[in-house]
Amino acid sequence: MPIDKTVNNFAEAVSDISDGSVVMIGGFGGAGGMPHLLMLALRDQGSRNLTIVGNTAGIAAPTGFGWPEGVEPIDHAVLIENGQVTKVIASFPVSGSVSRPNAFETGFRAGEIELEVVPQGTLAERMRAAGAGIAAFYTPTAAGTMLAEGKESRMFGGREYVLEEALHADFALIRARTADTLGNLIYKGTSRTFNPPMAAAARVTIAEVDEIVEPGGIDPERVDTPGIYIQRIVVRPPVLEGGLELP
Amino acid sequence: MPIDKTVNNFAEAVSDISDGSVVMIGGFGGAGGMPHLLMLALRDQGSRNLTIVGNTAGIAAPTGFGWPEGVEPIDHAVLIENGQVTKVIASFPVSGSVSRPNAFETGFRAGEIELEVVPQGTLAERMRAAGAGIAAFYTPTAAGTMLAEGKESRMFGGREYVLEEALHADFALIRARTADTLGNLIYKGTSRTFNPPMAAAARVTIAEVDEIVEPGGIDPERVDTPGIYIQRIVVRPPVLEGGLELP
Amino acid sequence: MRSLSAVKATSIKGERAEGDNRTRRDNMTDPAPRLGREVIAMRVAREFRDGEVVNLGIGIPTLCSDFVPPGVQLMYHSESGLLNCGPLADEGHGDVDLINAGGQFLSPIPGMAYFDSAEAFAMIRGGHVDVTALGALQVSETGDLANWFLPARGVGNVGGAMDLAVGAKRVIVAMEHNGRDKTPKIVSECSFPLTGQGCVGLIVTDIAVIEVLPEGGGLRLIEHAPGWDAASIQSHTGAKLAVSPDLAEITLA
Amino acid sequence: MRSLSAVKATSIKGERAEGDNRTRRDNMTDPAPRLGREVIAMRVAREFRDGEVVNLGIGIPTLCSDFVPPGVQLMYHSESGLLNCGPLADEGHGDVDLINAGGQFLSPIPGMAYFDSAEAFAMIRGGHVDVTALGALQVSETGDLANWFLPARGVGNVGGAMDLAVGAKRVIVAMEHNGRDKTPKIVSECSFPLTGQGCVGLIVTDIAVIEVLPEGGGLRLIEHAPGWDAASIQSHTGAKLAVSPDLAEITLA
Repeated sequence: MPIDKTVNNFAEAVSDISDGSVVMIGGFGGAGGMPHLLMLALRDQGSRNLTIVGNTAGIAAPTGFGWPEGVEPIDHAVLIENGQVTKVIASFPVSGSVSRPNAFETGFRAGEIELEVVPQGTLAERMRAAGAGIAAFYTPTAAGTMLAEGKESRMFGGREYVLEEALHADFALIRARTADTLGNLIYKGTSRTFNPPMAAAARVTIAEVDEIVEPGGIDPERVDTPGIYIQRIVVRPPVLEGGLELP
Repeated sequence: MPIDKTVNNFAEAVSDISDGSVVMIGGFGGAGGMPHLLMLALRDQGSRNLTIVGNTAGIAAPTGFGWPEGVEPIDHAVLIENGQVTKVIASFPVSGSVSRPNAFETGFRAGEIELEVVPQGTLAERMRAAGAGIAAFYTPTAAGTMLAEGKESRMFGGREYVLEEALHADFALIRARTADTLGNLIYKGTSRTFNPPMAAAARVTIAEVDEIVEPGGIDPERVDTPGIYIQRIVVRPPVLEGGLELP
Repeated sequence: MRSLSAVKATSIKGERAEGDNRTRRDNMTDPAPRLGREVIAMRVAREFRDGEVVNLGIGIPTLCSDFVPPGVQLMYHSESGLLNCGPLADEGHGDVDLINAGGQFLSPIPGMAYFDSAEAFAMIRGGHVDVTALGALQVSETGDLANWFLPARGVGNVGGAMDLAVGAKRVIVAMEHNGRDKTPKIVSECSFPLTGQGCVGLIVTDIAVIEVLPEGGGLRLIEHAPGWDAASIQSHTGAKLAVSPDLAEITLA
Repeated sequence: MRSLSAVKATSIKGERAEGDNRTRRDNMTDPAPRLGREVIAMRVAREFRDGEVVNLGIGIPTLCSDFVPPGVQLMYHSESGLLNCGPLADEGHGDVDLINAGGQFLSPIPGMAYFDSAEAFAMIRGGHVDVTALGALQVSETGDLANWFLPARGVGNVGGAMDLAVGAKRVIVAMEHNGRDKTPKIVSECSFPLTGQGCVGLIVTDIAVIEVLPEGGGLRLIEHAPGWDAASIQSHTGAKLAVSPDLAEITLA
């Protein structure tokens, strides 16, 4: 049968994310590159005790980070406020402003959510390692800091490196501009960020896209994430129920 | 001043490759993706005691690997036959046919050239590590084989992994389709292969290209090797002296 | 899909099999002709499931793409940096920028993706390739694979073989059952340097199909070529074969 | 390039400096006004050489791009996955798919390249970024940098700071010399958790420019703000400053 990774709707796309899953959520932290509708579908699906992995733990809601004026941001808070998240792995977990805490910080202070802070480059590299079958690697990042505490370190060429392990996930929820039915993806501008390394690091990767085209509809030279890394694709409607238009 | 990494000609491009340099040579082994004119310029420049690093050590000359019928292949043999190479690091060093040895195999049997064989994926990953500031990584490839002898190994998740170190170079000679003057590159088809990881792994990367365009002449979404990795670009004429047309 | 009977005439009695016979130092009798390379490839192709990502090695494995059953769409992966591709290009129409890992020219199809060598092997090592078919010099009873280094030559090409051996979810070996001098290539322990340890799952040869049981469970003969039985296959094999209760003639459809 | 005198009126006596003064628990006298944030950014921008790859952190460093000397073309790198970019987008014309690491909207220019986070940090960690300008909470006399974690908050954003600290060939800190309560931010040893060890090469503040000498050689004062001398700067500093024999007033051209 012709391969077609399209699923019918967002509810179906996330239906098998079970309690206790490790779920990566793509994007950098702003509106671009975030899988808004997959996050909302996962909220409605209701699985609990999730570990969510991403650059941020949802900083747009309190700060507007990377969102246009006048649009209410949708971010990781939809899952956190719904009590589904017990652990966060992120490089930029909290709002830049102490006076405007995000949902994660509130949950963290209440002792409800565990946190692992990972330097942004190490976070991306640990995902890439998972996707590339590398068990662990030595990075100079964080050597001699509290984020290297408890980790092995070793000298190479007179410099200290920290041993970091691959970071795998059960599911990755990512966002792309266009997919073909084989799952080849292209992104737009700076909305690429964590989506490609997450796509490779997860057992099941689900891509929320603006459009799905037939094979041949994407220039093979231009593919950012080859379809080998993608299990499901789902297209977002240009206008949501109630007339909401997402950026 | 506007940044322009173009150099005038191939002789100038390779003029500072000194004796004893480690030189990566791009491509997979066939005609596509190989920096033919940079190799010829390095031959004419004459530096000696070179370590050359690539997927092959020149297998096209005796076998026609990846070359069209009726065209005399140009490969690593131009340097080897000129007595410039004392060490080879490659995954596919010799011809597939015992009866048609390449120049490397002849030199190897004569005890003139040292060889380090590296699995193709490990070779690419060691280059990527060098470019990415990773000192070393654990890979399952080659565990329990003679290519892991003398290397540290370690269990992760019940599986054996081998510690492999980053592979740096002094120079990388690579081949791309198009460059802009800032050094942003695009490749064509399967001629990408080792060129991008080599570009990042070398101190000085020189790209042989079919055309050079102004900034804006390459779609920023389509850039395969960002200009940050490129120090020099040089354009190849469509027809060489004597009317030779290279593929 | 082509049936076994359709290819028998050309493949089983093909030129190559006769050529091999001429150079054999024969000390065991073949009870029947051996299968041709195309038939081995056909049998391997039966293992591919719809939607799988497949990497085909040089030699017999390359031929598999001609025999994929109807209704099965595969995503071909190549170390040369591409996902999805068409068949070999017509003679004289090769594009130097579209080759497979063997340096052969391919034809394009819709839905391809190009990438570099670091990414090509990230895919392999990261477990994203469902199945690979590889040639072999030797396979051991624990599934060790030796296919890159002939001690007699003293130098070898490892290429992507070690990465595929550890990275593909399933490794199928496609090879002649015996060397030119009838030396068994399936052995209790490999004497040639290894490509990978315990990585082979299935062996398809010109006389048999043999499963490698997990966790050192040994080898199990599951299919035989026409005219070959368990005893004759065992006599051409350098390791003990358990015989499946469901042992059957090789089927291609 | 704008000269110091041209910006004095707006920047040195700007709103923010007055605001800071209101909240200071003053126990040391400022002999003269402090430089404004734009002037710090101008001084940092003087360090950039033609053709360099530059990564600008959030805060004062972001302002540097407005003050790059004429004849100097830089390649801007951002953790958000781009190389080369135009200035901030005009209000209301932001594109959610073109942001910097601070979430601000940028405008495009010819010659950009987009890439993912693994590549963005491969560039940083691999030593391909020539210079980064970062803000700081503290810098030690050995060039240790603390800029990500305020113990009082108990949780912090590391973002890309640790990668930039170890990866950029040169790290310039751009910050106010003292905290709001006049606490020195340049100290003999950082009390806040570190971002990186011995990574800072130059410190540009609102009263001084200070070099960090290699291999634990300590700090050397090389430039002072108008009206400040070595003694008054030392009295606002928590680490011993050697004074350059060429100590001069901060120059911006």
